Amino acid sequence: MSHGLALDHAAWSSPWRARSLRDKGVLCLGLLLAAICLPPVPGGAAVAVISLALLLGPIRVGWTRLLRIGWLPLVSILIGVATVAVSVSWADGLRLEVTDAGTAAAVQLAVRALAATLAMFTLACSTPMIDLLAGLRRLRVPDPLIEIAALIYRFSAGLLDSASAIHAAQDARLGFVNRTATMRSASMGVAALFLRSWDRARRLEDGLAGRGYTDALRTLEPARRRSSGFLAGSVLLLVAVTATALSWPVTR
Amino acid sequence: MSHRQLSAHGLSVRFGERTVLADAELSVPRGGRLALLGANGSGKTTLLRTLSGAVRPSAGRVQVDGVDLDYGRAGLRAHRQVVQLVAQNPDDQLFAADVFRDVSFGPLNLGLTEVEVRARVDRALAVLSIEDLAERPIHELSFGQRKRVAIAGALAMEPCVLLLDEPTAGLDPQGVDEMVAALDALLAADTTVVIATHEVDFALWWADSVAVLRDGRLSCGSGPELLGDPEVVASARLRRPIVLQVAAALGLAPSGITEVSSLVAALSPHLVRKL
Amino acid sequence: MSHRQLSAHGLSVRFGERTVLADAELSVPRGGRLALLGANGSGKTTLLRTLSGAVRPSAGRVQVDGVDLDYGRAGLRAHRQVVQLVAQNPDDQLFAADVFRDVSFGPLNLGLTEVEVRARVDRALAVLSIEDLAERPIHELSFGQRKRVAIAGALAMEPCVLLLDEPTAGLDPQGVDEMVAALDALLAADTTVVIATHEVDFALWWADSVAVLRDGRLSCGSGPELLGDPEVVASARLRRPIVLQVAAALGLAPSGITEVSSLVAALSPHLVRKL
Amino acid sequence: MHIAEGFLPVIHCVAWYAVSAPFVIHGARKVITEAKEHPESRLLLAAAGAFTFVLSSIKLPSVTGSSSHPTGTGLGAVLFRPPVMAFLSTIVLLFQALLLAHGGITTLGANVFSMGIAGPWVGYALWTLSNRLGWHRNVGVFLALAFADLSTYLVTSVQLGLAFPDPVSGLAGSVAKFAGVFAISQVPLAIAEGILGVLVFRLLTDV
Repeated sequence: MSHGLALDHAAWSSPWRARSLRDKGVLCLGLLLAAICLPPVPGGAAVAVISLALLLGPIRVGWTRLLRIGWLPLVSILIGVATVAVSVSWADGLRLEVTDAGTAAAVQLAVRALAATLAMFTLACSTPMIDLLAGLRRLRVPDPLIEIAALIYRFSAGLLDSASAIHAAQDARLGFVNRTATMRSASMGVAALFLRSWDRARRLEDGLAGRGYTDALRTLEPARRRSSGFLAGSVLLLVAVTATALSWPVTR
Repeated sequence: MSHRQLSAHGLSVRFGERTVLADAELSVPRGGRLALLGANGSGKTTLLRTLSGAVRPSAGRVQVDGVDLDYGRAGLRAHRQVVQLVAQNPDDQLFAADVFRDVSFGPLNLGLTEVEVRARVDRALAVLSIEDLAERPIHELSFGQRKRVAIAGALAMEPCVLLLDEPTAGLDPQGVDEMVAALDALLAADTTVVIATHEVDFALWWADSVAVLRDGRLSCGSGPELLGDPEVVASARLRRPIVLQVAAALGLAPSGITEVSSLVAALSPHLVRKL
Repeated sequence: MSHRQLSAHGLSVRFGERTVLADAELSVPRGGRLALLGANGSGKTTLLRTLSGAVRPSAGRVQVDGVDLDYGRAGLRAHRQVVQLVAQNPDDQLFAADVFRDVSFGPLNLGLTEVEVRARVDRALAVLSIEDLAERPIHELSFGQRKRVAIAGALAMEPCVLLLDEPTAGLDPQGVDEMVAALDALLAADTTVVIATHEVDFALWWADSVAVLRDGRLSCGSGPELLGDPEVVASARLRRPIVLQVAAALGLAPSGITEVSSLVAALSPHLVRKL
Repeated sequence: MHIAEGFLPVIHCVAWYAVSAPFVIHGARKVITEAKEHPESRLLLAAAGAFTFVLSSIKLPSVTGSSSHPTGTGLGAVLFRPPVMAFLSTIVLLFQALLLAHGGITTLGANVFSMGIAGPWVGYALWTLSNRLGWHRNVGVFLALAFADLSTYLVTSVQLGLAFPDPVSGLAGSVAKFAGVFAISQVPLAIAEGILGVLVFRLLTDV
């Protein structure tokens, strides 16, 4: 019933879910674009602050959930940033050093990646995957591709539950007690999941035939709230961020 | 929805060597509550699937208002607007991400306009009292809620007859109460309701009439009569409902006894005094 | 298998914001039949998972013979040889291709020799009377058979206490009979059996004692007493067992009434004459 | 192992999108043709996609004792062929980015190239080669899965190296740096994924 994907849960329970994808798309993708296009200071930093304010404010993600969602990208950013910061050379034996150029690049990268990640969160935490797919449909991505993607989303929820149930059952019977047992358990689990996904698809096909399924999985889109005020505000905010970032070296 | 007469005559279904149904006769009472009883593996699901047109019988025929079911594309399409089947496992039927989208699937396949589809979705959700779930993701719903969403999906096709496979299986007492309320709402909306179940206590209480599956054959009749007959329930690999066991142990005739209150009423005259 | 005393003290479990168990106390009677009753979502499964060591409580402790469960690797490993949990859905527990391989999974992980593993598998299959299924592929088995294979898999770990989540859910009367026979065989083999269920009629009849989950808290006692109390069952979102409803409607005290025969026995003196 | 959101400069993002696009579009075309000819294949392709997604989101034990996520694309390439995997991987990577915060939207093009194109093609090539040479199936499966994983990780290292040339030792140094850092987790994982693949194949063909 609950597969515990914190981002998915946040998106479904966000007050912004009812907003139209057009409005959210302009703001969130605009922020993301600003994060990677503008100079990290002050452009990226501004995007990071704005995104954080949106996430904790109107999108209502909450601190604890944000930390739970954010630690994985944070760790991967830190590893990458550290790798950039340290320089290697092997002309006269392997040498590691930290140069000014390397440090500067690393700081810029850290700010940009953090800003972009937070900007991406504004979209991911306010918009369920299925609404994004509906948006892609409107962008003329062919129907069969959208239907397959939507089904992947639906199947994944059940399959994740199965995966954790199988893991718990194997653990209870000491399936991860040593390396040999772990490999055996993992392979049995993966094979069982594969067969289960197949079985699930066949049974659903049967069930859908009774509801008139022939060649398309059409559904009606729920109504979404469009707001020109929201849209105008978003554009204004993005223009302000861009203008400030570009004029920063001049005014300073 | 007007009532239409669904019936089956001389129905036989074989899968390979195995005979699942053998010359089964059934006439579904219009606008009534029919419970189809049988043990697991007795062919209940196959019978429902045959009635819904999903399985083509090896012999015999399914009829609506006396007209044979036509297994061509158009015939099946028309049949699905008369008869809808709700599978035991709601996940075999629910494919969309949220409730609103899922329930809209069937009516869209009927080629209705968006306005009509929306109206049908709203009606189906209202009948099942799950309007508040419309925008919820299906994977976050409880089992009982998913069961009702699956029914809403079938109901949105506005069938005259709704076949439900084990609608109360896995539900706790409160879930059963909610399901009963949903079934009552269906009946009030002029839908004929057929349930397949092995829960004899529930079936006896709920149904107007019952059909018992034994060795691929159907016996139809009143609940107390059929389910109170030790020979019938034994050969169907079922058991007698508890209230009928009590009645039998005390020597009362089963007729009219369907639940605790009717048992108590039948018993009262024979008590020394109100205890 | 010697009997060991499984107990829980001041057990609280929270998932995020939600409190599932709140200060629950439980002492599992050695060698007895305990039924844990609660509605869907009341925390039955969480309680079983906590007792089995799969969920670590936010507060309180699980004990075996008065010794706190140690959540380290070795401690959990030892605990799993004392307590085993069988999930409601057998498909969550069965992942091998055939019955023999599945049941041998646990013993193999214990590092036993092949001879010992075979002996354990044979014993487990024998207790559950499914020796004839040993070589069968799991996907060909019926639901009731799969349920018994899942129990055999847990039993092959030779635990002192077996926790079963909804062992009778989805089974027809014959399946229930077979499950009861399997549980009896477990008890005869000196295993303490705890079942979690919402099937009040079954629990009243089967159990020596019951524990009812209400708002994350446990009330323990005798079946007729607890399940006959309208206030208890209402707050647990359950219903009274049918025989206790009949008893109450006739003004009989619930004590000692657990099934049709004891109800009839309690009733007989009050009848005018044998009907 | 994916490149995190915002990690690549904008020029690199655009370039990798452009490089991946033809492969993904080719795969999508195949999928559409298949879906139109056999409507039921939508459900099976979705099952395959969900399986890949779930596989990539569960932790695998690796031989050093650490655990990490398998790519699962080698298995997919052998079962469903690389063009289909290019499409399915794109969706899986999009889901990973937005549901697991693993990868990103701006870096999607680059990640699709390493995980959805390079990995599956390398894995498939080795699988085909092994079959041509008449090697045992287990060898082919092991090579396909292990090298699909390894090539994904090497391509990612090159992508990162190109974006962040080392101020001291240039491109070669930066690629070596990233390859070295990720080798700690990825080499054992690739071996584990290869072994796992052999075991899974055996279980699946037993049934």
